Amino acid sequence: MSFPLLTATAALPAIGAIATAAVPAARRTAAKWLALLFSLGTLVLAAVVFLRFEPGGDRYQLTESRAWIADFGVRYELGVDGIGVALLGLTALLIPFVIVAAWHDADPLETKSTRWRPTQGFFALILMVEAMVILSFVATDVFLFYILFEAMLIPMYFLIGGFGDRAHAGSDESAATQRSYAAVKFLLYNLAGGLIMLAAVIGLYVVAGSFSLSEIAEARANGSLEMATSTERWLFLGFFFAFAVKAPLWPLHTWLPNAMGEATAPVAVLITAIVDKVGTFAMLRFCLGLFPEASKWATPVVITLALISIVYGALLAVGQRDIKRLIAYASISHFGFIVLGIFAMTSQGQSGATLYMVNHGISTAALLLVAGFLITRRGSRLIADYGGVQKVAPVLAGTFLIGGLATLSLPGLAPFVSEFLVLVGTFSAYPVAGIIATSGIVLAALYVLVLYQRTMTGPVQESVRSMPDLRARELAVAVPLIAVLIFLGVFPKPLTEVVNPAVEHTMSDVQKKDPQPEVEAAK
Amino acid sequence: MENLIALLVAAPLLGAAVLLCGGRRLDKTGHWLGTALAAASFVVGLILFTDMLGKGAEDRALHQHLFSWIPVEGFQADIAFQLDQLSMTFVLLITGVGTLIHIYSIGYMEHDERRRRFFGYLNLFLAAMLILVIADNYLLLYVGWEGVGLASFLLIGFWQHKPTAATAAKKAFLVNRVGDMGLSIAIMLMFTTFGTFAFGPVLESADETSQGKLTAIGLMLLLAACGKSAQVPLQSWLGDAMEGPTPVSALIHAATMVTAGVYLIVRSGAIFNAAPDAQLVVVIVGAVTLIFGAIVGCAKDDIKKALAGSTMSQIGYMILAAGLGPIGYIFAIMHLVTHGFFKAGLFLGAGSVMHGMNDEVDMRKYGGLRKYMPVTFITFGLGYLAIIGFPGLSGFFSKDKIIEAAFAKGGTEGWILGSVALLGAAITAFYMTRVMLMTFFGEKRWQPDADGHEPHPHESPKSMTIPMIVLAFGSVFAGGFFAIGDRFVNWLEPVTGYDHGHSPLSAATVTGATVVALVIGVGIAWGMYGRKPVPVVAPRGSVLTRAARRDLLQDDFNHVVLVRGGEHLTRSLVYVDHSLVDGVVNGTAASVGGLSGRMRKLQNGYARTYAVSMFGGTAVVIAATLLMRAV
Amino acid sequence: MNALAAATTTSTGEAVQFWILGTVAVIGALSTVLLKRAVHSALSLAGTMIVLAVFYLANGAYFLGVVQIVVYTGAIMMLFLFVVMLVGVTAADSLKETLKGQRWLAAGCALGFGILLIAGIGNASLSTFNGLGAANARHGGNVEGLANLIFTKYVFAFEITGALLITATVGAMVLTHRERTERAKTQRELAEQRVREGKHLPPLPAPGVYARHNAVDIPGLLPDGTPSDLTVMQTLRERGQIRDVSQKSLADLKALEQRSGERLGREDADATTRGSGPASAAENSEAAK
Amino acid sequence: MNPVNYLYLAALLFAIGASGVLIRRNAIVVFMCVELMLNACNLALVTFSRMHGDLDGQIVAFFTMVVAAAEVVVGLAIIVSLFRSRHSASVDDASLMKL
Repeated sequence: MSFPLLTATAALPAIGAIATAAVPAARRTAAKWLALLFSLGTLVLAAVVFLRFEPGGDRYQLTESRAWIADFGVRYELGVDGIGVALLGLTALLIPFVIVAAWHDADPLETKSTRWRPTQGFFALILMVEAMVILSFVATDVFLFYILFEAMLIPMYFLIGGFGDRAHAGSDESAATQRSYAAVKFLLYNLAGGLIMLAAVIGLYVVAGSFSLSEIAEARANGSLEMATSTERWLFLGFFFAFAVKAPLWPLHTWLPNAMGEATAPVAVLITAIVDKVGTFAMLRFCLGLFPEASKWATPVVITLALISIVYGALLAVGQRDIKRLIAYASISHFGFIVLGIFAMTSQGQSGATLYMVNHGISTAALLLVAGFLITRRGSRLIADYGGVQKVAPVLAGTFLIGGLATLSLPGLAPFVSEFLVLVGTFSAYPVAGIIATSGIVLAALYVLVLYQRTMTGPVQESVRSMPDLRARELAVAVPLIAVLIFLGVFPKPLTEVVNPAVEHTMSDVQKKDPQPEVEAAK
Repeated sequence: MENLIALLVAAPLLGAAVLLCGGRRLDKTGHWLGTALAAASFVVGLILFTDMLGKGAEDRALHQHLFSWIPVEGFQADIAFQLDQLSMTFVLLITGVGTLIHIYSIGYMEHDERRRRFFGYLNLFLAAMLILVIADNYLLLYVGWEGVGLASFLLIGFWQHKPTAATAAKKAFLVNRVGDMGLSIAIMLMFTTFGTFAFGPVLESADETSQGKLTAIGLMLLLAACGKSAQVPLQSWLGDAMEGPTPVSALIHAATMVTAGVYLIVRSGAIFNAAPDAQLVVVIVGAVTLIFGAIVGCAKDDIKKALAGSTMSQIGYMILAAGLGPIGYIFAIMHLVTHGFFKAGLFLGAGSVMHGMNDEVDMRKYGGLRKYMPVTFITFGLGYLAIIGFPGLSGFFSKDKIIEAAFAKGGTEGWILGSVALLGAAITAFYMTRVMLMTFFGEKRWQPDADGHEPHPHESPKSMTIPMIVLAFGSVFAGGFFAIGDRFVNWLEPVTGYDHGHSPLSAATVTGATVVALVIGVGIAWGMYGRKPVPVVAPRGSVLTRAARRDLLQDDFNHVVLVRGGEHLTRSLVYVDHSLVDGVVNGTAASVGGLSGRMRKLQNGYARTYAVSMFGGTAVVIAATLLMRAV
Repeated sequence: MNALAAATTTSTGEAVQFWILGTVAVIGALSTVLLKRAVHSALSLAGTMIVLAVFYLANGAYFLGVVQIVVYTGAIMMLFLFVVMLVGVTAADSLKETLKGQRWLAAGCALGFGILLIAGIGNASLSTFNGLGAANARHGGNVEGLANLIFTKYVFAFEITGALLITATVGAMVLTHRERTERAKTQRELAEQRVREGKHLPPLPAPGVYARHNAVDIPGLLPDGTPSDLTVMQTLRERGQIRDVSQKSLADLKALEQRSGERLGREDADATTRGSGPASAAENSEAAK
Repeated sequence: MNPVNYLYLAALLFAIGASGVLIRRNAIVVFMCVELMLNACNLALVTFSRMHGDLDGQIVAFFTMVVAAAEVVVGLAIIVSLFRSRHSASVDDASLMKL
């Protein structure tokens, strides 16, 4: 067996987490640099994976397989397809930025440095999440995936509940209460989803006798595995519920605004840009891959929910008074687009959804991290506490605007490509759904511009008058992200190249063909 | 030669990137760089133009394929350019007028500390606008379409510290987004119908599909055009957009960007030709806006807003012409070009006046300025004559042709449209004369402002007057140049097609009627504003006047229905989310908590109680075992 | 006995023995549960255990029968009695139930459980009896047989049981042993402490004083007629074995003394002497009537 | 008579002992009832031993006795120390497990 590249990519941040946690209490800065170093190392490995991946090759590449729990046929099976590669890259790319952006977030305040080595813990938890997310993107064994899907809740719980936003409006105590409320809500929602999924995982094993994606697919292909329609539907629902909580889809979304509002901006990025992607990714790989018939059966409902998410999320974003909650609701709207693209079951929709996951990750990271810099400066999350920032901190305002424009899918920036693909893909299969979803672009403009107008323009508020502009560290976060957004907006080919074959596989899984254009069909 | 096309876009794009990322060290030289790159783009345009003139009419179109943009199964979007006569016309207009306005801005923005950024935005606008007109597919056009929207947003809100400017910028972007939604739906319809959205294949096979689809595509394109070109019902942003610096109003909101809708309709001519229903809607929109804008223009005292109403109205002419089909396409473009000259000139003149009057915009506080600003007076005056269609000047030729084409539409429609166009011409003459009289004639009416500074009207610097002179030159001669010998028709015919049509009235009759309308309009204006002094405080006016001052209550309607309604909707949704969606979840949590509280009482701490439950449990297990064995 | 044990049905003698002793065993068990005083319960239990020992013998388990008597009835029950003494022999438990529904639940559970067991046994096919004759004979007797098994098959369990017993012994010692953490106070120190605290400088009063009784569990009366618990020894106080002289009987007593004093013109002390004895105050007043 | 009757007796004693555990509050009596239950089990074991003609049942009964002895020693020690500290041998008093 060749060098286990995927294991190494996932193991490196895990080792980094342990190493970071072990740094002595007094060497805070060393811990930060160590964490950054490990995340960059992971990025290098991810790049190697990306380069080694051959778009025209097998469906799953760089596979590894070892026996794990032999009695239940659980194997440690890894492998990446194009979608996995794209999301693996996204995760590895974003984590260094998250770490740099969170550089001072976990410094113990001089007055209350009671907690035991918070800095080390914080960065170790981030690396832990990275390791689990990466492994879940490459796991091709359902059980292995399930374990990771659940396990990543633990570090996330501590990141949300333990390291909240210092810039909370209320007193420290009420901040702590709200924070732990948010963390518990996050945990309970996702655990509930995971529990139902566990039932479905066990059910799948009972029916299929295996946890391996490739074995199940093979068995279905050669007809040795026949699933009763109702069984397939129930199993599908079990899986889908968990992913819909994670994604999050209306009406299972309410944990997200709480969690994102209370967590620090980098942790919020971790939630929405990285961890939640596991949900949508899993819909594509597990729901569609394992239960194609049931997926088709559920499509009308899922599409309806996705449309509600899009419009509802956007409308609620307009009504928010808190910057981070606004972005959270915007994310709900965007997740609606992703789910829409997945379940439209057209090549464009699914390619678009995959690109959307990557692009949404980057654009939300850009917007949220800059918003985080803003919030740290003023110490408030309320939109009403800002005004005229553009005048005192033009670079901050500019990067914020670009992040916002990416969020509203301005052509030329990466999210446009994916959003348009999703819309086209949906429209060609379900025209009415496509048109309703298109109204999302108007609403997106509304909430982004309202946010920008209220915070950045107008007369300079007294409280922001002495606000400093972005510092070198913050620029090092914002500028590369924006550069990636522009690059992928103009030249998304490197991504579409790896995604396209994977989408073809998924399309053949669900045995769907793209609708023919009318004119060609007539010929 | 094709390879030069990308250079058209690259030059201003580079300028935008350098100026916006360059930082403070470019503050001193930034404006020169921006202007130079705009001029470079113009020069490239001229080179391509001369090259094009040297070729036969049929093979003038140039194509450049840069790279495959979004290659996805069954979906091909390329970054590819197409430069034909229609695009060429726009390229020259955009880069030409754009360069002039860059030069003008050097003087106009001299005292603004953020001048570098202003030039960066202007360059960004040029790049986006050029992408819009030279794209070879609808998706790339969409990129430019939104790009100019962005530039417009940035420039309207350039003075962001003014809340009105920030609001106006947001409004412009939002209303445009509604239009953009139309464009993207149109593109999606094209994709499902034709499997592609490149101009070539779509327009060639336009008649192979059903009428219904084409009408839908056409209407969606019209929605897009309405948003961008400020046509009813999406016109409300244009008046507010005057919050931006005047060069912006001249370039974006008069000469170029707002005419993108006309370009879109003319470019998609093949689709509209095959969808008469859509065409009918187009002409109705054009005709309504024509009158709407004119009426608004009559009532405004703000010089820029009066001109904005006029722009709306003139674009109404163009849309009207574009809706007439092959009869009108060429004249729509021709009016667009001449309008680009004289309206830009008028705006620059207005800017010059404001520059000399401490940024005062109320025409009632001007008066008699011709003595103080002779150059401005003359160039503004020439632009005025051009727009009202004074015989021999640019506007005369282009507008006259449109009115003629409207009559040539034939039937009742033709008569109605023609009459509306004529009426519009009369109103145009009225409000433009009003502007002219209130600004340059009569007694001086300015007073010291609140700080006690009395304005000292003076002529603007050379950098501002030279562009005005050039544009005035264009306003005077462009129309005649285009019209004589049907130069413009021959130039564009290979792209848009041309159909002379059969007018029920002879050309001479139409011209006569136009002149009569013109005289009537000027006469009424003279009667109202020339013979007697203009009151400094606006009289209350009739119901129509008051409504027109408020943009015919369109904003009030928007406010009540959309803004208020939206606010209520979002607020109630926030409530629903909190108490209903979240409430269900929290309710479940609370009931589980309550149940646990009850259950907790079973754990009373008495060992004997626990023993009973253990014992009972054992009994149940044994009973179950026995039963299982029994069964 | 060997012959009896080997049979599939028992002899009539064993049947008679079973029915008589079985009844005794059940009565003993019931009394264990139902009698108020712990010491009575213990004695009833001992009775039941002896009956069980007889049953072991009847079943051919000679060794166990003897062990049952020696270890259970002899050692364990005596241990119980010791503890009962420690806690208080005479203290009677109130049989009033304090937990709501506990008694009904307990009775229901026990009844149901018993019925279940009996039903289970009744259903099981337990008709064949091998008897212990062969098994006992194999190694030359019951004790030898058991020894053989204990030291071969069950040797590890046996050893571990030894460890358990040692542990239990040590555990019991640890639990009951109270470490003296400081030097015991001398009499002088105690006296000084009492003076410092300023209470009960003189010796505690004796029980029964002024109360017509001199039994140790009857509190003496203070000059105002109220009983004082301080007069009773600490152990009895802690066990709660102070006999109550209720206010009414005190009043009765007072009235009686007054009447007899009037009639006989005697001193109070005589009346006290006459009324002395183990009888309670109430009996006294009844007798006086 | 069938020796199964011994088993019925054992069941009866067990149930009586169990009800005693549940009803009585005095820890010592509760303990006695536990002993009663253990003895009932022993009786059953001995009877089974006889039925099977096998000494293993008696061995188990023997071990039960030994363990019961150990248990009594520790249990009574606990009761004594509990009584010392709380001046009561009632099991209900030790309801500190309640929140």
